[in-house]
Amino acid sequence: MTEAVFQAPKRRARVYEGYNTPLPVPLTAENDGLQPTLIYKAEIVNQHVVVRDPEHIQALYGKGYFGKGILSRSRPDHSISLQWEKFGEQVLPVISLSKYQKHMSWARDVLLAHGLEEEVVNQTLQRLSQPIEPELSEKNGHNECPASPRRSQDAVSGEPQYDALEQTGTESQGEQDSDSPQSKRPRRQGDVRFDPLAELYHQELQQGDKAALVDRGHMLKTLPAHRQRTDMEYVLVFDQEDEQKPVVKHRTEPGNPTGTTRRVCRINPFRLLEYLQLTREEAFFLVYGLGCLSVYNNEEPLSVMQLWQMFRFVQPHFETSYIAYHFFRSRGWVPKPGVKYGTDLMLYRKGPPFYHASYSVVVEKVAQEKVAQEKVAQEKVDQEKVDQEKVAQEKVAQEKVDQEKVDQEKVDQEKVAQEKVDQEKVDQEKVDQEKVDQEKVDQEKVDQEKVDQEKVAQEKVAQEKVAQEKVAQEKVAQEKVAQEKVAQEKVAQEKVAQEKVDQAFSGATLRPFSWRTLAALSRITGNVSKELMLCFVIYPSDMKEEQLSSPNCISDVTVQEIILSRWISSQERTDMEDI
Amino acid sequence: MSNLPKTIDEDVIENPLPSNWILQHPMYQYLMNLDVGDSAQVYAAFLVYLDLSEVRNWKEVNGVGCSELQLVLLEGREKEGDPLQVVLPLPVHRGISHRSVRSVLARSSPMLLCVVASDSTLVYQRMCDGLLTPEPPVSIQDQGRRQHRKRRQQQ
Amino acid sequence: MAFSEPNITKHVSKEDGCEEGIVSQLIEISKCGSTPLLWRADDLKAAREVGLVGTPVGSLARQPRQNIRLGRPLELLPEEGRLLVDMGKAAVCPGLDSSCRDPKVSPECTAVPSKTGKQFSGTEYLGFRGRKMTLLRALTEKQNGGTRSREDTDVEVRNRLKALDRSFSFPRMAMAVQLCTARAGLAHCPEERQFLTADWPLPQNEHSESRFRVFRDLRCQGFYLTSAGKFGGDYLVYPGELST
Amino acid sequence: MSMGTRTQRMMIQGCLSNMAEQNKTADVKSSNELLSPSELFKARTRSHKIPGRGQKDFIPSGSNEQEARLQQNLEEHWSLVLEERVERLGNLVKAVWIPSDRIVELQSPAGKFWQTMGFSVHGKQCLHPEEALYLMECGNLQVFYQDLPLSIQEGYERFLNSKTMSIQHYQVFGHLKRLGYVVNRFDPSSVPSQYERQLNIPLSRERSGRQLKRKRSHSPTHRTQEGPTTEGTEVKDRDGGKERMNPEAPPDMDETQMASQEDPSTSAQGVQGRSWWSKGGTPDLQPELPGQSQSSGSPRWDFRSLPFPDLGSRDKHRGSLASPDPCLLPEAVGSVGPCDVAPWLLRLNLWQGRMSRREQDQYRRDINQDREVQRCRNWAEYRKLQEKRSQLKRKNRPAHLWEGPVTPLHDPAQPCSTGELMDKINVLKPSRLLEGASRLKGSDEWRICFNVYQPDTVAEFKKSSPGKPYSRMCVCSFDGPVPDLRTLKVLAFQSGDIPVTYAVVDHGDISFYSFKDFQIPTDVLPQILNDNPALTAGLSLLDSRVYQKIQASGK
Repeated sequence: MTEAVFQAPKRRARVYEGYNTPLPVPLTAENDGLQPTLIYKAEIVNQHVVVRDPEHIQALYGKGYFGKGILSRSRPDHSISLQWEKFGEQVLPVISLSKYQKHMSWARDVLLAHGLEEEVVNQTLQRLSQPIEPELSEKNGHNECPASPRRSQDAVSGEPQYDALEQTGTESQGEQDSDSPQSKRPRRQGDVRFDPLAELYHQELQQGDKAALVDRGHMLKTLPAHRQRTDMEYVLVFDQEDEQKPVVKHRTEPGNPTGTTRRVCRINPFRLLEYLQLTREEAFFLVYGLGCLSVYNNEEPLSVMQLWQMFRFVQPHFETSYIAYHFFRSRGWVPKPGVKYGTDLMLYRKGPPFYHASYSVVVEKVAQEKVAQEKVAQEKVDQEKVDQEKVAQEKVAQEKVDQEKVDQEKVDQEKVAQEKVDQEKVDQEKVDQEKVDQEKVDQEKVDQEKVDQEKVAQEKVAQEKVAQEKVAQEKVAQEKVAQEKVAQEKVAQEKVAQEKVDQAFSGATLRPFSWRTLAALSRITGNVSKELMLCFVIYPSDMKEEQLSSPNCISDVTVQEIILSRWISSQERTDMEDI
Repeated sequence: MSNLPKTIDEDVIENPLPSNWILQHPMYQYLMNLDVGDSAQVYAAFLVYLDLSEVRNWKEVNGVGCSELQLVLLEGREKEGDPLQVVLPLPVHRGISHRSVRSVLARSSPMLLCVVASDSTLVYQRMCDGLLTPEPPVSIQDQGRRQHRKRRQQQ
Repeated sequence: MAFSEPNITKHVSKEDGCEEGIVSQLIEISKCGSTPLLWRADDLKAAREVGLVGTPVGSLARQPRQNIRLGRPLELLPEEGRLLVDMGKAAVCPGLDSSCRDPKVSPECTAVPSKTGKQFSGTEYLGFRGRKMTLLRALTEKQNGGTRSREDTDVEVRNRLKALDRSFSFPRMAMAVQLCTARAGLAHCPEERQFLTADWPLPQNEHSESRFRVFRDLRCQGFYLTSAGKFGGDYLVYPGELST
Repeated sequence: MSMGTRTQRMMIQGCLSNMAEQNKTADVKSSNELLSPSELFKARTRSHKIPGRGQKDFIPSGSNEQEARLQQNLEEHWSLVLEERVERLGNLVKAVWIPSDRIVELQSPAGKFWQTMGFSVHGKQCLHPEEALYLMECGNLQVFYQDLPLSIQEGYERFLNSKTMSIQHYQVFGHLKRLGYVVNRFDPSSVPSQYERQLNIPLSRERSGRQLKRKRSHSPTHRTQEGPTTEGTEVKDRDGGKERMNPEAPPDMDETQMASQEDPSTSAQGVQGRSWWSKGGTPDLQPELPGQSQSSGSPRWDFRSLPFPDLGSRDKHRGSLASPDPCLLPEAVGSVGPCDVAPWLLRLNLWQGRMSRREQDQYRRDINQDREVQRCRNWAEYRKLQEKRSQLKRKNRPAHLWEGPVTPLHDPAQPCSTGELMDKINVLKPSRLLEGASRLKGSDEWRICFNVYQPDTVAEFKKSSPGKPYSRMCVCSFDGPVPDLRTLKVLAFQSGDIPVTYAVVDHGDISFYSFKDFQIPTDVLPQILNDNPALTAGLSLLDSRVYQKIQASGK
């Protein structure tokens, strides 16, 4: 058998979240017509699709793993600091003074950009930078959340999350979002920093009921409506004199913020909220495939067509990469961008938290086999012929019918006339009896009318006959012309088809492929224990630009998957290569 | 709590969001006003800026317009006192000519090339003028250990 | 002292003689199709001395049925061949494709049977001597050994020695025969000389030209290079001499 | 050294009486490729061991120790490379090169190699040039041309040309031969035509069954369930039969199928393509005819129509099933007794997932608690309510998505099951490699060159009935183009049910790649996911077991 065998996806050793639903749309039973459906909102920011609403972000990422947090490695879970400490009854992020000052200068720039006077700006900032007392912040803020044991642990270990470029930079075998030390731990959930829903179930967390974490999406629905997103973010800022001291010192005394180091609670003057950025393929799939996303451009929602055209304009070969994306989504897989591994897509079963990516996919575009097209064309021509003949026959039949109708009408008219006459006769008799004097005159009139009617009817019939013949002749002529045209077209098509036969399925359109690139891809893919898949998007040869201008064209496209693998001719040889 | 009768879905749709901070961010404004035609590249540069400055906590990160290449470059220090590094942010669909790479390398070598995918995934690559000897492969470093393990397995 | 076939030297013309100094060092690149190959062990070493590694592609004489280590011929990258020729260190001998002439048997070739004949008789002699030596050694050992039944064994061994002297015949089928790897040296085949070219005969295009330039540049910097197709690159670059 | 002296030296070396002098010249230059008798004699008894290679250094350290090791390595290398082939005359088969026919004709009886190489013409034993060259390199064959023995070099030069085969082809041939594979030329006419394939007439030679246990090595086929041998074919036939029988053969049903049967509304099975849970871990083994795509993909089994006892049900555990109606059974079977289901129940996963209260709340949302529903007095009213609700939703759906010429494939306001949703968005058809392949014309650029048989089949190998090759080789160059889809189709079709491997030669270094047809399975958990979390949990467990199974079968 020459077919590649499906290799079971590799489960991650530790999974800290439950599998939710595969896609961010309501499914039966879950939402049985009780609530209005949630249409997520995204907007175009500089040709990219960005989701800003935190709930939408959580839903889109949590159900199907769409998008990436612009400040995170994958899951949108950025927080301003790794270090959180108790402040009064709250736990607040700790940031350095320089960071605070940086944010302050941004705020300043923003205010200045709004055309405010320097002095006004200074006053505003002055007010904004006032230290906050614990009670005050509690009253106004929404960071109130008793520390979960987990979080205080973090505060103790305070492990640096990002070691410069080590994680993404010179790249090793890291997975998109799973290899950072942070994501290896379950702490994201139930933690306000990462999860705005934490306050709802931190108690359960303490009880150790991890199963409760399973359905984030559901939690979303029960989120209190009063929760605001415009609230202030409070941060603990190092005092100037403490700035220089080694950070380690703070970590050793997490429970004693009032010790040698002093932190001041302030409002974060420029808050960076985590946004979710979708690939265009993801965005279009959510819009077109699932109907659950509205993409706004300058406050205007875009139609499916507008979005398609915009993406096609902005991104080369968007239709091809979208087709590949849609294909794998429609088979239940989660495709994510494959830039890291030099390919177009990585395919995950269920989602990155559960399984390692199974396939690294290279998308290619080819024109369909022309021979088949030729056949189709031939069939079309044949069909047309048949149709024409049918039409012709029908016409003839119609004409016959028409003729018969005409005849019938004539007969009918005569009959009617006769009946009329009869009726009239009867009437006349009545009238005769009543108005004898009028009789003769009436009779003449009636006779005259009768004659006139007959004449008119006959003329009409004659005219119609002539007209019909004419029409019939013209039709015949037209058919002849049409047939000739068809014949000519057929010849032309055959020629084209013949020419195209040799190009069928040939070539690589999207990238210059060489054995070297394939070898490199195969090696990279093999080194991270994935399989290399070539995904050929096959367009019918006669697909025209105007068809491509609508996403409906994808139903005419077929997709060929090929697994490329390296064969090792002998075991000893690999041993040698290992060394 | 979960049996709260009220659902928020309507609110979610209707609640106006605070305005997009990206568009207000001074660095974004600054980069957009540089004389660089490729706005996709400018946006990519901003994402890289955020990553370096906010996530990786680089110091003195700044944008530099490079009009002859129609590119925005970023400069910054990994840590205070480290040498200035040049980062070339590149949207994934944009190609780059050898000439441009040379021109950037002339400013600083090694430089960082940062490929930006359309979902803001960043992949950094270090580029050097000339040859850079790679780190010894792991297989060599711990070969002794591995062979030892092998032997133990055979026993 | 036997120059049994002095006529061979006749074929080395005066002209050739003038170039002797260069010619003797010339590496002979033999082409099989468009693939440059080195056959003579000397040429392999000479190429290595200028830092060109190549890839051995033939079965190893000592143990032919394995792939771990291969032997002659050594396949050169086109760049390696071209660099050798450009350096004036090599000349190219075009392969005998079917389109080429089928060369007449050169006088050199006729020498081969007689040489193998000599090889044969030489081996025979060595075989004989070897056997005799063994017996003699046995004899002396025994003589030195003990006194017991010395007479008997002595006589026996002596008889065998005598028989050996009389009638030694090395079985022909047990004879060792050399299967030459390289065609006998350049000098023996003067007719071929005229086909040697100083130019690199492979067609050049932009790609191969840039490959060559990169190759030459790196080699000149002292790096050792091998082909890196399976890794997806053009060359593997080694910082120093490879330990094969 | 001048040429003259070199020539002289050669002659001197050929001379028995000048052995002493030979040593002297050898010092000067060691290009003594024609061995002296003493060397020949010595070579008879030389070791056949290859010195092992030491550990590679990563970077030159400049240390003396490293230098010395390197030097020693090189010397060892040269001594190996320099060695000449010396064979006993008795072990050599003599042959003659016949350029006009491009064959080598044996002059003395063939050796062991005859089992896997060579062919007979008019009662003469002949070898193809590549076979002869390989045997020459192995020291088994001495080929004469014009009464003179050919050196290996001359062999390369004469045997490898555009009319026979390129050196790249020979390198691949030699590489595989040295590893012990049986390699012979591929003859396109030996592959059954499409017509023959459709008739599905087993080739007579494939019937000569050899039940071999083959070691599974890394190979283009080792992951597939069938090997090239007859054993493989038989497996296939059996499996094919099994699949046909499956619907009425309860024991063959997998747990997963049973489990998913619990919800008759599951439509996951209706999704195009393959679903791994629906096959019970058996990869698709049905040979596919070109042009006949499986993509129309009607589900193999429709669970709704399977009148099957629901063994997975937890409520009613029946001990046994009544005997089937005799009229449903073949005559020969007669009557069948009641079936004890206990062993089958053991094979089912009846694990009941535990639910937290939250989950229970979430999933057991009772329709009856809906106030509007409560107000309904009968089904008609309930349905009217439902209709009203969905209309309301339809009215409320965003105009920019629903009022253009193109509308979304799915309306989230009309919830449906996962399977139904997948069906809706499943608008792209998969293509198979052999689709339309028969109509494509082959090209000269891409040809299959060799049939390759596994090394461990050598003992049983018969040239007259070689059986199914393990793989077929297409030789190409690293500098050449990559096969495009068209080429993949043409060669896959040409090779029939034998995988094609592409041997890519990079200046003497060979890598092998295979491009295999594939269809990613559809990964949709059945709808029950949303109805019954307990079952879902059970299913995902099952799921992983199915995987293990697939994996095990692939090993």
